[in-house]
Amino acid sequence: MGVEPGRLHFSWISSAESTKFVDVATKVIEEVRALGPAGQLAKTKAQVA
Amino acid sequence: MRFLKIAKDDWTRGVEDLKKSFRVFGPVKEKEAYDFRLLDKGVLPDFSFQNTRLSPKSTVYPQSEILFEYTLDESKADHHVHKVPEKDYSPRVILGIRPCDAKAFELVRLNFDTPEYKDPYWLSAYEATTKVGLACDDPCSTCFCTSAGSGPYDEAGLDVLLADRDDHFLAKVLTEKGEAFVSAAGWNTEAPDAEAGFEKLAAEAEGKVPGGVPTDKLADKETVALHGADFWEDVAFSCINCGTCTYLCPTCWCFDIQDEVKGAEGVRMRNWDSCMFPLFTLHGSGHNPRATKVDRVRQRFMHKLKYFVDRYGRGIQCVGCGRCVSSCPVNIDIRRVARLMNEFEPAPEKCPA
Amino acid sequence: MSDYTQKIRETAKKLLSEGKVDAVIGYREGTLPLMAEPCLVKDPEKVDQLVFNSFCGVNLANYLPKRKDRVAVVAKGCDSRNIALHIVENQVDRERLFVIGAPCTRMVDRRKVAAAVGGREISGVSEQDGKLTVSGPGYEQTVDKKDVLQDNCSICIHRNPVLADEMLGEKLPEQEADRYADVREVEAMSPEERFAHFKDLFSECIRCYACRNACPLCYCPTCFVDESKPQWVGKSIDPTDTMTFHFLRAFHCAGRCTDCGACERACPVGIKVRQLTRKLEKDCLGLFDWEAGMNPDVRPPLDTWRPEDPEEFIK
Amino acid sequence: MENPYFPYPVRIDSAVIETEDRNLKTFKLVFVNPEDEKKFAYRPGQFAELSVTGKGEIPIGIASSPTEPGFLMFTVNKVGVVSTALHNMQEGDIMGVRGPLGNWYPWEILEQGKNVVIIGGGFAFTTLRSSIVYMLDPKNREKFGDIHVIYGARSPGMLLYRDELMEWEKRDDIHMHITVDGTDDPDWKYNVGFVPTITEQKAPKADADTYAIVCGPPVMIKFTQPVLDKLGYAHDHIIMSLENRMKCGIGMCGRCNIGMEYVCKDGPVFTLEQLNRTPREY
Repeated sequence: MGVEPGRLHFSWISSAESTKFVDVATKVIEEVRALGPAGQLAKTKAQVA
Repeated sequence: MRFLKIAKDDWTRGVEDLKKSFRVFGPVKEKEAYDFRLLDKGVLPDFSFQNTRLSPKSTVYPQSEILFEYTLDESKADHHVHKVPEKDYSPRVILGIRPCDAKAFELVRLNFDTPEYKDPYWLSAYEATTKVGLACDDPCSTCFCTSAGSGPYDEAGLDVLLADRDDHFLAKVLTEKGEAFVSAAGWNTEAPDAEAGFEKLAAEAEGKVPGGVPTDKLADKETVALHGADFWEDVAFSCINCGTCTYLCPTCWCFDIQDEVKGAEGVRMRNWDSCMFPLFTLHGSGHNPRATKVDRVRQRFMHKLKYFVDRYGRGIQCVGCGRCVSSCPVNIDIRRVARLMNEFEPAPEKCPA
Repeated sequence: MSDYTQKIRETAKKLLSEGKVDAVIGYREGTLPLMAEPCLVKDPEKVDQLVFNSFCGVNLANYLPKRKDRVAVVAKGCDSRNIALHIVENQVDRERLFVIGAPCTRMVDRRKVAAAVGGREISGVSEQDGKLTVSGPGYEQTVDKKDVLQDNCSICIHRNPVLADEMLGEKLPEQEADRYADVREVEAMSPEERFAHFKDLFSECIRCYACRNACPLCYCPTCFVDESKPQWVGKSIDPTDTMTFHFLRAFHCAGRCTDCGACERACPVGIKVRQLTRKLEKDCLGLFDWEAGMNPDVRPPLDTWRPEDPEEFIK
Repeated sequence: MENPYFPYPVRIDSAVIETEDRNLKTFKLVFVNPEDEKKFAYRPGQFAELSVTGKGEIPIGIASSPTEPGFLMFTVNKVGVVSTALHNMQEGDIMGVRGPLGNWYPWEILEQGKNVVIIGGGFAFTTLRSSIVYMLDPKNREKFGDIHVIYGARSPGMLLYRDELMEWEKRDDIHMHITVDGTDDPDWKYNVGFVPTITEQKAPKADADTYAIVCGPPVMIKFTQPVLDKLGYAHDHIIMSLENRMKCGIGMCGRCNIGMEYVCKDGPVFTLEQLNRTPREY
């Protein structure tokens, strides 16, 4: 689709692994923040007449 | 009304001059097909088409159009109040519109310009538009304009009619808008003897249009009986309920209204809609008065060939352009359905024994 | 081909007059050259409208879900695979379905024929020995059928029905084909190039939903684009909304698409929508060794889980 | 050019839950710009598009009467995106009203001393309330003959405008026949039974000067019509108000048609005689 690398992340996290969830979520958020606002498939005002 | 001759080598210059005072729309070939586009500087309309894939209705009536803008930000004084965005209704010209498509605007106008209400978006765009027709000397096998109250040299809805004569165009200037158009283009070579030529060409072209789509008896049919005719199930079976026929049709005008909000800023817009879609008529309660495919297919044909006929007394809501015939993915053919409807006779009522 | 037509009529007449089925779904002669229209025949006296030729590209599996009656259906290889999927997904009852299998001689793309004759009007067409003779005002031209096949047919490797109650002919030899040349080209692009490529690909979409509605897989009672609570996708022709529709629709077909070509065939503006579905098909083949609809008893990979499923993408 | 899509800004003056299932709420709306009220001159039977900015519009019958100046009243059932959003709005919030739209009950005829039988069911009582208030107005009452009202709901708690119904019960210039499908309230002193049954028992016999206005869910209409036939009502004396999905409200967007008529513009009020001549796509 052409989604920028780094915006999609998969991990196995068990419901018992709360600290891992926090770590992964924090890491993904930091990485995505570093990429800045998404330029693709992010809708602004409808581009129509 | 007067006739002009426009030499092809003067055509290019004229079209460029037009762009100084008009937004010029014309057919261009993109990828595989012809469609109407706003022509940039230096781009000429490409007249080597039979007809465009999509009708030119979007030049006046865009598929998606913003009606209002508003803000939901309560710190602003005019929050939640609808405002019409600035629209460009400066003069525009559709160059090379086929006569059938031009006539279609006249039929659609009956919907948007009524004694009670005027649609300001459609009407402003329509009034800003000069329609310069390109007569049709080479009709498609799916054309049936002459059966649908139009024709390859029909002047209805046109301001100028052009006939392509190899090294020049003959132009028939029909209206004041047409006069303004030719003068903006600087075309002024009179061709007073062109009238007879036009008539001859028109007769020749009309002879080439496949005929035989009868519509003469539709007005006499009884609506409820025709609605209950037994052929609808067979007509509708193959339909997949896509919107191709309605979106390609120059005379289909139905639309949906939607709000879209991004952050605190929103728009109310309208989008083309289609009677083929179940959502078109679905009630909030879940009830759907046209719940089945048969209902919806019947609605499309009944609207075009019966309801419209009865409501306006202006013939059928179809100009015979043939787009729905040639683009239907499953080959549902309005010509066949028109024949079925026109020939329909209700079964005689059985006597109670 | 004409012997298929003859056999379809005979079978339909037999099934209807013996009361084995209530209706037969097949094709009838189109009103246009190069077209055939799906039709439903209930009366054994009316089976003579049924035909089979190179223009029967519509996938008749699309007409089966939600039917309550017993029907017979003419099925090419791809149609039969979609029927198998319908059976797996509980959309049709095998017991009430009679499949008339047609080893497929490949379908013709009418746009390619039109291009082959230089866009001239086509008023008639006949086919013989792998050639189409096309005629129109003032011309007659013969084209090789193999040059004007539907894109999916020219790379088809499963032309023979995977299930049938009666076959219209002997199984035909399958071909080897490189199915994914264009997909690999797209894969090789950088993300930016790929996004630009798709943006251009879908730029002409008019949201008519012909691709969705022609697809036998798209039988959801309410499609995600029609949901209002919540509204997932905008309704306008805004490029983001249009692309969202196409991407999500393709994903819904992952592991289910048989590449029957119905979507592309139906598109009124000629968008190559199969680029998306074939990428997913390629991945399903590579990751799960899976081809959709080959067996009515096996569930597709995306609605099953096995410990050995590949998971390299999970970090 | 007037823009028929432009909603007049209004402020929510009050929002009151109307029924025990809490799905119906009655809104009183006041125009933000007082001059808009003059432009919004309406007659009982008409409807308006309620516009929730950011969500969309819904067509709703006007429940107030032109004899009640200063506000507009609408009772809204919570079913979709817009009505749900509207239910969540607060007094003082700004929204929009577009209209008045559609035609009205045939007051030109009814005001010539005709007897009027109002038959309503469930939450389709909104424009009927408007009509009753209008007819009972001291300036108007003498223009009408006898007025009967047969109004039913599933249970006492589902009746709309209960306080007003009780007030009307006390009057002697209107015959009220309130009914519920069933109730376990031992103090319920009105009718129990479906609307068609009560109609058969209470409605006056037909004559040339008596008109029935029927408004309710499809099932009620389906079973009331044979009763009216039995009572001898001519089909041009049976007046119905239809609902269909609508967007524009002005006969342009194309979806609400029954045959050649648009419910939004040529209706919503039709006589049964007119409906007999159209496909029943409602």
